[in-house]
Amino acid sequence: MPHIIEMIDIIKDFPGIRANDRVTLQVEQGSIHALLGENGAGKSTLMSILFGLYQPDSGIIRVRGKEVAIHDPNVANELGIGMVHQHFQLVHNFTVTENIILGIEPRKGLVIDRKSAAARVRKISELYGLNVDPEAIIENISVGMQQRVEILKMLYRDAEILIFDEPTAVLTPQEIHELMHIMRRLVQEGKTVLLITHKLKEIKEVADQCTVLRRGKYIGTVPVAETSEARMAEMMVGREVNFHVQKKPAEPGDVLLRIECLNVRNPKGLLGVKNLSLEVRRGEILGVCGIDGNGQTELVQAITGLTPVESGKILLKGMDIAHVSVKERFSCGLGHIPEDRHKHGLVLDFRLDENLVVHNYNRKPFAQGFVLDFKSIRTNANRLIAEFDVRCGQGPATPTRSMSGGNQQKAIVAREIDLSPEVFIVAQPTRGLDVGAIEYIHTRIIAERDKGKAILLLSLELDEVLDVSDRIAVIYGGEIVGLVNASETDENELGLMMSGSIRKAV
Amino acid sequence: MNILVQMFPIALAGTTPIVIAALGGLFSERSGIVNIGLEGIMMVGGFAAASIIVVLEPVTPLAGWIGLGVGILAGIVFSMLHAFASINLKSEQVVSGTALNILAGGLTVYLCQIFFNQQRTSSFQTGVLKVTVPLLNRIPILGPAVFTEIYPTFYIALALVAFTWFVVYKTPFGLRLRACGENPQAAASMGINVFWMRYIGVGASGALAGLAGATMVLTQDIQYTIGSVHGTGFIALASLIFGKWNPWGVLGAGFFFGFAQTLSYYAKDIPFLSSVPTDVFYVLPYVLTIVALIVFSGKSVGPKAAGEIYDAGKR
Amino acid sequence: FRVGLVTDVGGIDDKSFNQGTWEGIKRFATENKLVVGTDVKYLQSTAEADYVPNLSTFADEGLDLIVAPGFLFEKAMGEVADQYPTQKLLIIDSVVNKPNVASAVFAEHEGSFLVGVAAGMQAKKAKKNMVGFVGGMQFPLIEKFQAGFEQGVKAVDPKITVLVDYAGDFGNPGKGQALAVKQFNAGAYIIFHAAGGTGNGVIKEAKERSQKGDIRWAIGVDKDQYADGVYGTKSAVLTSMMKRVDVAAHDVAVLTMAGKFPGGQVLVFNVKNKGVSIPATNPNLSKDIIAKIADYEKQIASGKLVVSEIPAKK
Amino acid sequence: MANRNRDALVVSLVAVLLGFLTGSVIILLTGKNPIAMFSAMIQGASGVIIKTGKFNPRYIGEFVIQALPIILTGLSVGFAFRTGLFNIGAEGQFVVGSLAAAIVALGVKAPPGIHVVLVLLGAMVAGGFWGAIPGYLKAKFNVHEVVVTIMLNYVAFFVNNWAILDVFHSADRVKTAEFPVTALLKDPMLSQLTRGSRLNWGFVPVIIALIVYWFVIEKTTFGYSLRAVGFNKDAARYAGMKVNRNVVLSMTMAGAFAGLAGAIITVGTFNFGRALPMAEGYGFDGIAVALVGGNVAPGIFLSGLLFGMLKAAQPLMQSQGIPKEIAGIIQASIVMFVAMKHGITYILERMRTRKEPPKEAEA
Ligand SMILES: Nc1ncnc2c1ncn2[C@@H]1O[C@H](COP(=O)(O)OP(=O)(O)OP(=O)(O)O)[C@@H](O)[C@H]1O
Ligand SMILES: Nc1ncnc2c1ncn2[C@@H]1O[C@H](COP(=O)(O)OP(=O)(O)OP(=O)(O)O)[C@@H](O)[C@H]1O
Ligand SMILES: [Mg+2]
Ligand SMILES: [Mg+2]
Repeated sequence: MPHIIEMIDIIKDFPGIRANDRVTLQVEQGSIHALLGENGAGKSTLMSILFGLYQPDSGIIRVRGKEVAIHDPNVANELGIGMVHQHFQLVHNFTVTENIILGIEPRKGLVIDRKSAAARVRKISELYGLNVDPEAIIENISVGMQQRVEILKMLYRDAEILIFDEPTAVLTPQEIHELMHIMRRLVQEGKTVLLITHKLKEIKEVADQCTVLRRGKYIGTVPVAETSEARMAEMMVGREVNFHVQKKPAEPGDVLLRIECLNVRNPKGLLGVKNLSLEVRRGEILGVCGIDGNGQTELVQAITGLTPVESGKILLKGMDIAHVSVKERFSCGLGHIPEDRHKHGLVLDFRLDENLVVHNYNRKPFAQGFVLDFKSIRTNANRLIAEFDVRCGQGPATPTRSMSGGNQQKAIVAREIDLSPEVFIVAQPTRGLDVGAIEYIHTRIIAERDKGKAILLLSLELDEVLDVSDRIAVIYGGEIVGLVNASETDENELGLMMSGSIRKAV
Repeated sequence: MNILVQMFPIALAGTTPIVIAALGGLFSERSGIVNIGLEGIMMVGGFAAASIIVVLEPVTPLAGWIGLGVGILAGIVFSMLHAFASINLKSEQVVSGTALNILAGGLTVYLCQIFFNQQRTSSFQTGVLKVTVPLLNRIPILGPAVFTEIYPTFYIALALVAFTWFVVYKTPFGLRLRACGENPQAAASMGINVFWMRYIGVGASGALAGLAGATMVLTQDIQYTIGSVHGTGFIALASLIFGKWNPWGVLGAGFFFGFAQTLSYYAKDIPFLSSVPTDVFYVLPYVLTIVALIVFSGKSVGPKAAGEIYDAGKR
Repeated sequence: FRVGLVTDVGGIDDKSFNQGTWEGIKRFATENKLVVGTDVKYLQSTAEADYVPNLSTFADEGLDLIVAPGFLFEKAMGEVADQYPTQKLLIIDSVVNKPNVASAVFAEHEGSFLVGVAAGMQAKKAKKNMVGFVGGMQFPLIEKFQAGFEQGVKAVDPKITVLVDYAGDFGNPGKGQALAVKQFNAGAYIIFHAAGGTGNGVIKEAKERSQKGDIRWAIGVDKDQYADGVYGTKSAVLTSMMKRVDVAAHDVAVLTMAGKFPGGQVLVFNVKNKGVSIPATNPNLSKDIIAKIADYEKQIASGKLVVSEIPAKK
Repeated sequence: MANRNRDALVVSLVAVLLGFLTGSVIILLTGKNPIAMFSAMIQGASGVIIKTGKFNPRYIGEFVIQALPIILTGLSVGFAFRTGLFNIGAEGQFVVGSLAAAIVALGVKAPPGIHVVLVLLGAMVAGGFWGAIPGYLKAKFNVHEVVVTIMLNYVAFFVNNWAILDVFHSADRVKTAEFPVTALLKDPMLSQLTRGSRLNWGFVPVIIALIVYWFVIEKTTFGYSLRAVGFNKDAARYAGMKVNRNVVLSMTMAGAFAGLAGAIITVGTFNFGRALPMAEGYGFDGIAVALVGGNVAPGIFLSGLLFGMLKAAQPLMQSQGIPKEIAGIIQASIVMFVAMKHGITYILERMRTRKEPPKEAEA
């Protein structure tokens, strides 16, 4: 089969770092081609080059056999290349249709022809089973929906080559399943898909070929059907990787976190969490799984004090913290890995070392009285960087904004685990991380459990919940509809509960 | 009631430059560039209009209109400094806007010295005159309030409000403009030329602020002086925010301010207010605006990316 | 012989006392073949805090006379006079009791009385019985204008109403125009402004109405503002209350050059010595009005008529 | 990192030079000699008269007097900026501070040394209060601080004029009676030292303010949390910082700096309270000073001195026939070139990366 895309010997430098170092990528027409690599390996950069967002410093790009210079996304569009970015490129207060037609608006006279645009969007959406409401405002729809809007944007432009940058990182199992289905369908229609993902299972499931990058360098391209997951992981990390977390059975102690009849309103003013009750014990990990938008965010934010509680109690070691300040909650022994790393997790304009002390900047040893001690702040950063393998160009002084998303996440996880809180709320801890990093973080979370901490883990990643948790609570429509032991359930049962089909409690 | 009707034309005269300049700010900020240089652009527009009208008045009866046009052109030219600095050179937009404000004072007076040998322009004769709209002025109440002896620039302002609304919310251009102000990366990924859109946004703000400055000088003054604009650009900036970056909101905010100001002129003639010291009325428009902001407070809805430096490489 | 002028923030073409003073100094320069820019020059201030350094800069240069118009200079003058005891200084509009300071003050109320007479008579001719006054900020100096004007109007006919508004601001033409609209709408036929830049708006409104056939008048202040009111072949500025600061500056310069610097003296410029007056030519005033004004001038000069500085309480 | 700091400094200097260059070109264009401008500036800042070689320390004194208030308003604007707030209201806070200084100076009797401190504190409290209003409204009602501060500038202006004209009610009404000497920063010794300039002890509170600013922002936990709020409110809230309280406190501090500037003018440069015929622009100068100074204390100090020098040189320039507008044009050009700093740095950086091949990814 002919190569529809050939990127040969691509080099791309950023200040202080070579993101792509003579990378070669050859993609066959009508295939699904996966791109695998650790965080910061240069996958997004390579795809941004293909999409015309960055210019390579050297190298050749051929599309359909013809050498091209893609100096901006317009050229990419003309070549039939479309991209779903990792961070969605959507205007939050526009409607779905407006986002899709942006740049190629159909018009009636001088005016945008919204009606026919919406009709066309609806038609394409139905054709591919995307089920998107063309009139909805982006900020009101779920992340999964937003991703479909991104896909629609490409389809609306008749893109032939579709690039997905970590599309499944934010999706629920069902959504992932549907997305895989959509991809296959796209390929059947003659389109070509480029897929960046850290999830080997997904690659196994849909991809034909897989190209592996490591630290900016090209490692190789393998046919997926003939390559084991372990082999691919090894290519990527450069060593063997453990997929299954090793852990001892839990030894639950007394209840550290007890939630009683909690009600929380979501930003739309409706009850996002309804009459919810939960208990987390010392020495156990309680996983919460559910389809995105079923109250997980409200639950976490209510416990951590970012959203006011409508009614109900949150008892931390017996004390009701439902109405105390965030600060007090932290000092009572609560810890939190937030799900949105850019919004809550980091001050992107701070240096890395500053970001690593956001909770205890005003305590010893980082402050003497009200004066900061920069030396110990730096020492702290160096320690965490080494311990958690945070990859950053300039050490403690790295501008946080310039770090790759995966490494930003590692920094947050490092900071929070290092606090070793007694009650630890962990939301999407490994979103966007490579398997090596995931392995490490899981180990650390379990180590916390073994130290006798109570851990509440919220993840959209069913595998993660199943692997790491001791007990699993399923949330649906703001209520807990199931509570099972992790060892006694499986993906199927959880999936049924998550869709509200069955209820179960042990 | 009678007093209220009388207050209208005065309020509208005050409202007009505020609304026009604020619409300018709207275009700029909707494209993602904060423009606190409105005041400076207004000064330049006012200066240019006054200068040209002094020359043309003896020649043509259209001098007033030409003056407004020249104000627009001067505003555009001057605003290009801001555009170049903040778009090409990725300046902090507040900084380069501030530079415009400082520069305008020095520049206009300096040019006056060159052209007119004094620190102000010569005085012109007519400027722009008020009009009375035939027939419509006979409508009870509304006639005397908004169709009798009103500056045509007010109707221009009204038309501009409607025009702005149409352009920004109905046309492809508007959609793209707003996309650049909300999420330039997204816009760029859709092949929109963010740089170009922002140039247009800033240019439009220059045109409108220039027009606003010209309006002020040609309707309220007899020449351009360094004090001709006296902070109206900042009031316009406030109206833009108060009006929530929406053309109709801007109209409402501008009108609110103009009316509060006018109320302060009339307060001492209104029986139940006449015992209050005059000084209280001087602060009335400003205090009322703050109160109104509190009453209508809510979540802020400014363009999300306005003020952020756009760099194609940054996410 | 060198003369320096320090202006307030207004600058030398403010159509008011800065400009007047500068014109007086320039006339003195021409008469004595002095070079403008080196022998006679000026410094414009940006804020009140600049007054002292600006005066001192000239004093350091050793100018023979330094002039500062405006009562805001009072304190600064006093300080600099102490600092440079041999420096000859002239303050206009205020009194500084130092041996090296000459003070020139004006009887604005008397001049305003004269334009009040003009306003009253012009209004009566047109069968109108209302006129107006727009002041900048309300403090005693400006109230002198108001007081004199009101007395002049009432001298013509006590039944004529005088509307009074203060803008609270010397630099806001929009406010001036708005107040003019208000007063004209209320029936005022003529408005006298003592409001600096704010007064520009008053003149604009008078011009605009007159141009459309609804004849209204403005009366200028400090200098002859006839030219500012010109529309076509006419002017909407009826007359102006001239404060001859140019005479004050000129005369003191002449005296100083002659070695007769009036240090420590207070020179009063009033109707009697033509220090306040209406312009020499008044195309808009009819003969009888001019005659009547001349008549009042005599009465005031002779002391037969005393004009009060303080507005009557309403 | 060191590289970066050096770059920033170089770029700022380049901006300043370009500003002066622009000014010189304009002077040349009007047929005047730019040398006169530079000699005026040198004289204005150092007191040395180039032509004659004479030295007059009065100019140094007046130069300092010009720089002090705008350094303070610069600190005011800068402080708010660091918390992500735009304080256009330094002007009003300055005016309110002036008024409060006059009230305390005339209304309170206290022994020397203490009285003047009370005056300064009073002005800081008043300015702080005036700044706290927009801060509070922002925190409580999410009202945009830019609008509120603009409005409060006008309110301050009219309140001040009302108080001076109608409440103090002195003879000419536009200024209050003279203050007792106990309330003044003036000192005959300093004045004599600088041959009769108005130099006064005002530089002491300014230096303290600079140190406090630097220390609070860069070194303290409070400064850390202010900066965090400035960059990312949500993250600050997540970390348990009191965002709203910080907004109010930051605006209060900003107002206090500007209020202090008002006091220094009122009891240092003057010795009476004043009605203002029009806004004097100290607050707006502060915006330029803060921006050119990069919102850091040493930067604000230097840019305050720079603009102070431009102001101090104005009479000398005018006396040489150079219009005072030139100073404004130079000031604007400097601000503009500083604004273009990113552009300049960017160009520098591009040139550098072209030259040096980048190092290995994770060196
Ligand atoms: N615009 C940029 N400026 C500076 N450095 C950059 C830029 N973009 C990427 N980098 C650096 O280049 C490297 C590769 O980044 P890239 O985003 O391509 O990684 P990735 O493989 O997509 O990682 P992840 O799995 O975390 O998404 C990283 O070290 C990153 O810090
Ligand atoms: N201002 C900046 N300076 C330097 N590098 C930047 C800057 N902004 C973004 N980058 C780089 O751009 C790259 C792409 O950004 P993006 O956030 O998509 O990274 P990512 O690693 O793919 O993120 P994630 O997987 O967490 O979503 C990142 O690697 C980051 O290092
Ligand atoms: Mg990536
Ligand atoms: Mg990633």
